[in-house]
Amino acid sequence: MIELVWLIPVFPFIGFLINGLFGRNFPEKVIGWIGALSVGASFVVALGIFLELLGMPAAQRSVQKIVFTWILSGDLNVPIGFLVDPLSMVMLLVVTGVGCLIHIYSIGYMHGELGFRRFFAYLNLFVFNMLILVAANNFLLMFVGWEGVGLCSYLLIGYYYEKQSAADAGKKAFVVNRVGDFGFLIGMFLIFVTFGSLNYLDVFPAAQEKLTQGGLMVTLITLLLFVGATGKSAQIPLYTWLPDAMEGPTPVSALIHAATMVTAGVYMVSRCSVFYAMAPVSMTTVAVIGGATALFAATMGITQFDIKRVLAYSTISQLGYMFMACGVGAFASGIFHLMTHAFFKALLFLSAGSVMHAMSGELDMRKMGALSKKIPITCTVYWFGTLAIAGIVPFAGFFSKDEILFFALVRNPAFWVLGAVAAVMTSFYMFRSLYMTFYGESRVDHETAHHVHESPPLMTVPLMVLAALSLVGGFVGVPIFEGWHRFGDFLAPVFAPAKAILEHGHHAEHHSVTMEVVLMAVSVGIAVLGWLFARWMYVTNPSASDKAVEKFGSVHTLVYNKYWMDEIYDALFVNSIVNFSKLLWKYFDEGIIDAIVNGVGSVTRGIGELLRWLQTGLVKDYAYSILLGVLVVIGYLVLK
Amino acid sequence: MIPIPEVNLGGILPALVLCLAGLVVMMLGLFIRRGAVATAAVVSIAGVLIAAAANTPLRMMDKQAFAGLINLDAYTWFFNLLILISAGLTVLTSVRYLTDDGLDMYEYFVLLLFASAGMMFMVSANHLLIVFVGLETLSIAIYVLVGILPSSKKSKEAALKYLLLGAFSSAVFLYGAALLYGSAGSLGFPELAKYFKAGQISRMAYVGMGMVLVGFAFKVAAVPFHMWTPDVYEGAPAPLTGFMSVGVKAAAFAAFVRVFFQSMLPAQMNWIEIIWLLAALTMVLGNLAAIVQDNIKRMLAYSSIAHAGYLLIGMVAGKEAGPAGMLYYLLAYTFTNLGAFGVVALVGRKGEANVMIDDYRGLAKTNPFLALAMSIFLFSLAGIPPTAGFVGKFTIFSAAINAGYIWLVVIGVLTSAASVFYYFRVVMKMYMEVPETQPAELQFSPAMLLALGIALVGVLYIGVFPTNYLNLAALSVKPLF
Amino acid sequence: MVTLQHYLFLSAILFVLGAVGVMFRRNLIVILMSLELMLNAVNLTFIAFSRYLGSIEGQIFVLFVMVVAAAEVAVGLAVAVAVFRQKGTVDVNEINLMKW
Amino acid sequence: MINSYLPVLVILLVSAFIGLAIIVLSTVLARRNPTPVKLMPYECGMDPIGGARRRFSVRFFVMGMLFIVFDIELIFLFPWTTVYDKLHFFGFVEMLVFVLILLVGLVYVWKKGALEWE
Repeated sequence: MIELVWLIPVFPFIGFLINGLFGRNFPEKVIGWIGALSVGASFVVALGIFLELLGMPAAQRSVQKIVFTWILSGDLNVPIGFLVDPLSMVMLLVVTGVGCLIHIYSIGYMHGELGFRRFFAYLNLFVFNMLILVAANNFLLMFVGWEGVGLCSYLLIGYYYEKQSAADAGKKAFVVNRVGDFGFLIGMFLIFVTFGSLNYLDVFPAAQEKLTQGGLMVTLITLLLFVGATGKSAQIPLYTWLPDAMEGPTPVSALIHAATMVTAGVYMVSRCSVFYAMAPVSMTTVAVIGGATALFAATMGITQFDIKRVLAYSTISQLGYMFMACGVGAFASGIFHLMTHAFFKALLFLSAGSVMHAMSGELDMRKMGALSKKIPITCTVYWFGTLAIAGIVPFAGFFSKDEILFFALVRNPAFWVLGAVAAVMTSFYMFRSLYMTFYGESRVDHETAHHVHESPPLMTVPLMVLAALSLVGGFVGVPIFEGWHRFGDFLAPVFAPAKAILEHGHHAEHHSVTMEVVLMAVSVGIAVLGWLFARWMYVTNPSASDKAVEKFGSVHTLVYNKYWMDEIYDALFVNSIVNFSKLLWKYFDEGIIDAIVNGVGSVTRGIGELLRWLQTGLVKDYAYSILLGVLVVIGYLVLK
Repeated sequence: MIPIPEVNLGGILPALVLCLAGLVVMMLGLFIRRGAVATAAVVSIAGVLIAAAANTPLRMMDKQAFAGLINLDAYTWFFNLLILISAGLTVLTSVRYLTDDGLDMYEYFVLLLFASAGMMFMVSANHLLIVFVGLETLSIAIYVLVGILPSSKKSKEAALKYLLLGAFSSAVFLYGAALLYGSAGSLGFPELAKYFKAGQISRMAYVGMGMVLVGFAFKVAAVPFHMWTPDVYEGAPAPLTGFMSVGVKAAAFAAFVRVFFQSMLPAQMNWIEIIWLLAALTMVLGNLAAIVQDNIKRMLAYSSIAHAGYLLIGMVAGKEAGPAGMLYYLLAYTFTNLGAFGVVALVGRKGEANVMIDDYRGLAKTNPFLALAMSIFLFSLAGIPPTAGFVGKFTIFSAAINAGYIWLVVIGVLTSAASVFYYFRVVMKMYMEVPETQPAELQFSPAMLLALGIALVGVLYIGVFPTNYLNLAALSVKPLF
Repeated sequence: MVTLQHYLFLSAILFVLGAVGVMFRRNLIVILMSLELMLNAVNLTFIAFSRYLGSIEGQIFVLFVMVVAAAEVAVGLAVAVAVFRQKGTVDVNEINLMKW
Repeated sequence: MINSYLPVLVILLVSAFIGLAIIVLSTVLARRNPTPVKLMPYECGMDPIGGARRRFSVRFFVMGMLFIVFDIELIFLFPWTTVYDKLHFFGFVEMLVFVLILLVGLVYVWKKGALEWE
């Protein structure tokens, strides 16, 4: 079965080709099912491989299949192949499994949309690229997938391109991600310089031989890779694109901007766990950024009224948790949370989609309320998702989040505090969204109220499956009892080298079971606290929220406007890049000058004043430039 | 009786075939009343194919001909092939263009063939005189081609600018050649190599070398000798712009590399830093300036400047890997850019009325295949895998890293990441925007479709299966060392 | 006694004069003449070296340069005529339709 | 040494003789019917008196261009003549090919009508 690993990405690609090139006259149902079944087929293959992998001894669960040699020339050898090991296996299952469910859901959700075929073609292309990303056996192929998922992401964010905000959001995602990709590319080149190869199986085992523990090179590589990860996984400072990405259709938000693509950064960092283990500075950076993002995004989640934006900020926050886990050396916990998060966040987004479906596209929670009776299934599954993300026993999120908090405490209590505070907030804003949407008084327009209806089975069945997974998904990683943490044991071989490095010199610290139990109780307590607070504010005492706004007026405004982060970013980076080159290369109207002057400052202005005369269109100036070049070249050669 | 040197017409047969085809087209055009353009195109394509056939034996050769003036080796073979590919594709993309606008300009093909023949002499030269003659044959033909659009002011202006600056840079090149001649006593590459190897290099020779370098840098459009490029590319007919950015650039690079590696390698320490600087400036400026362009031809012009910068990295990297990377890169670039300019010519419609980037809005809706093809060409230009452009950049960058030029590669990676902005802008326009007015239907011709198809297959095929082509490139640079 | 240096010096001066002419003259025809001056300066250098080195190569080069220069001027004049017909001027400073 | 310049002297003498003979003969034999136009100094068809900045027909340029291009090819004939007797048939064929190519150019120019004044 492992031989067939190449089939996994091939199926969605075939789906893409069929729908993209020939699907013009197919009926919707055919297009949709081609899309869903192609991913489903991949899931079946992945499942088969998974079972086979389980049957193998733990130490041998890492199989590389070279499909063909892409580049073989001189000292350059880039074989294209797939690496099947527990880590990639988890990712493959999550991507195909959740992906398949979301595809099925989309058949119902996108029914009647104008670009139905385009949507499924892009979605399949996305799955293909994502599978390439996670199954690749070398950095280069991973980069292929990395760019590919990015492309699909931009295209799908801008899916409703008639809407200016959607097109802008697509562009924004693109621009921000490019910043991250610089890091990835340069990091990749440094790896190539150091190891002469990009293949995981050549690079990681040789890490300790070619790099020095805590050395400059390994720190540089890991930090650069992490820059890439912050872009793709929406961490501080490159997170601004993700909330805007909610302009895309909801299934896209669920699949790409919650469950799979944005976790690519976490996957990449975990994949390079050996490198990170060797670079303590980078580890700390990852943990700090992750923790800070978890908290920062959670505070912004509290104030949003757009249900999808709440979920978007919660995604950023949860991704922060995952990075914090990696940063404190608990890579397996990060991946564990990645998986459970994929379940419950996909669930939440899809149920939000279901709400939208019922509400004729309304997203503002202030215009909802008391929907629990009208769309009971959606309401129930939303409960499941909320309980899971809040970390209430025994839902999936509890196990993974608790584990991260535990390791954070072991490493440094400060991280635990960050995580715990964020957890309170998470619980609060999620229950807030739950109550605002489904309970309290109805604030729905009369117009809309008439049409409120439960979604068709095509949508609710995937929801129920995901709800079940959110409930039981955590039981693969039960702590305390020896051997019950199946998930951790499964992943252990992948992270063993990193663990060995991290524990080198330290004794594996033993923690009492009591402490673990206490911590668990605390984290559940935290979650319940947030829950109760939300309940008090939005159900028991609805006017409290308004009072709170009054009381913390200025703070609330600040937070509500997302700390004006977007504006600051635009001013600092995006505009200055574009305007800088405009200044250099174009006469521009008076209006733009002001904008540039603000952004770039007097030094560049001086240079710009000199350089703007360059491309004058006059032959004599061009000749002058040539002559100047000649003089410089000759001068250099003569004086040297 | 003067001993007559060996005359190896077989060796220069590809160029001769092209010349002959040119003359035939010239005469045919005079005597055919109607459909001169179509006939000319057919004859040109036939000439290109025959020349390609005549070119094959060169691959196995490694010798000089005509008293050591001409090199017949794998390097010549490779570039001859590249020139023929670009000439052939350009003929295909031009046909519609020339009939569309009611031009009956079969001379276009004559000049194209002559220019290609000139390039072939240039790449096979073993003497600076041949480089010069080839260079000028090609340049003069291109000057006329650039200005061939009778009613376009821009076309005339472009021709004028190119001619004046081209002649200016030729003069600089020649002066350099004269100084080298004075130092080395001969301009044959072996003699020059001997002179540089001897180690007694005079100041005058250095100055000469610098000026020759400038002459080449002008032709490949390296900063600061690039300023003609945007104007000329904007004004010239779109298919020809493609040819200039690919064929002319390849020929210029071929001669550049041949001259500097075959005859001036011992002085490498002196020229390598200059080229380092040129490469860095070219990449930065080309990419920065491209970001703010609104005209797609101008944007692609700056992009082609930027690509010259990447290619120069290959020269800096040196050894065998650097030039080999350049050869592969040029091959990839040939398919990519000719495809892109083919699309530009097609979308430009009659009289190049639609050459702004905004004119690509909504193309994905009206012509999904064309939009997909253009996207792939642009991805390849941006160096996004799995296209040929990516492999090209990757090989050149890794050659440079192996040679220790890490900072240059960092600049390269950063600028090429920045370049994605402007390439993607076009993709975004095609896929994510709607045109304000419904544009006229596109007029596909079979020739254009064939050309785009070949270019597309080329980009993808040598991108996905690059190994053979990389090895071919490595094999082709062997004769230089 | 006229030495090689004299010739080289003269041709260098001519070359620079030509280059200056290209940059500072406005009339297209005069610019073409300046270019010719540059090329002929090069020719002078070649001839001088050829004489000095006793090698004929330089003279052969000069023949080719002359032919090429003639062809270039012919094309240059043709383009100048075409530009003049369209714009009514041969002042290069007014020929800047394309810039930036 | 001196002997080798003898042909030059002969040429000089012969040409001087022919030139003088034509002038003398025409003054002696020609009928005189002077008109103002005929009395003007000859300047290639241009009016010799008037502003020097007067525009003249673009035809001059076309003719000039064609003249330059074909004229300059002579430059290759000169070195050829000096060694012609040593090149034998090979040299002849080479130059024939060269001239034929020029001929193609001439035919093109002719057919295109570039040699017509109007």
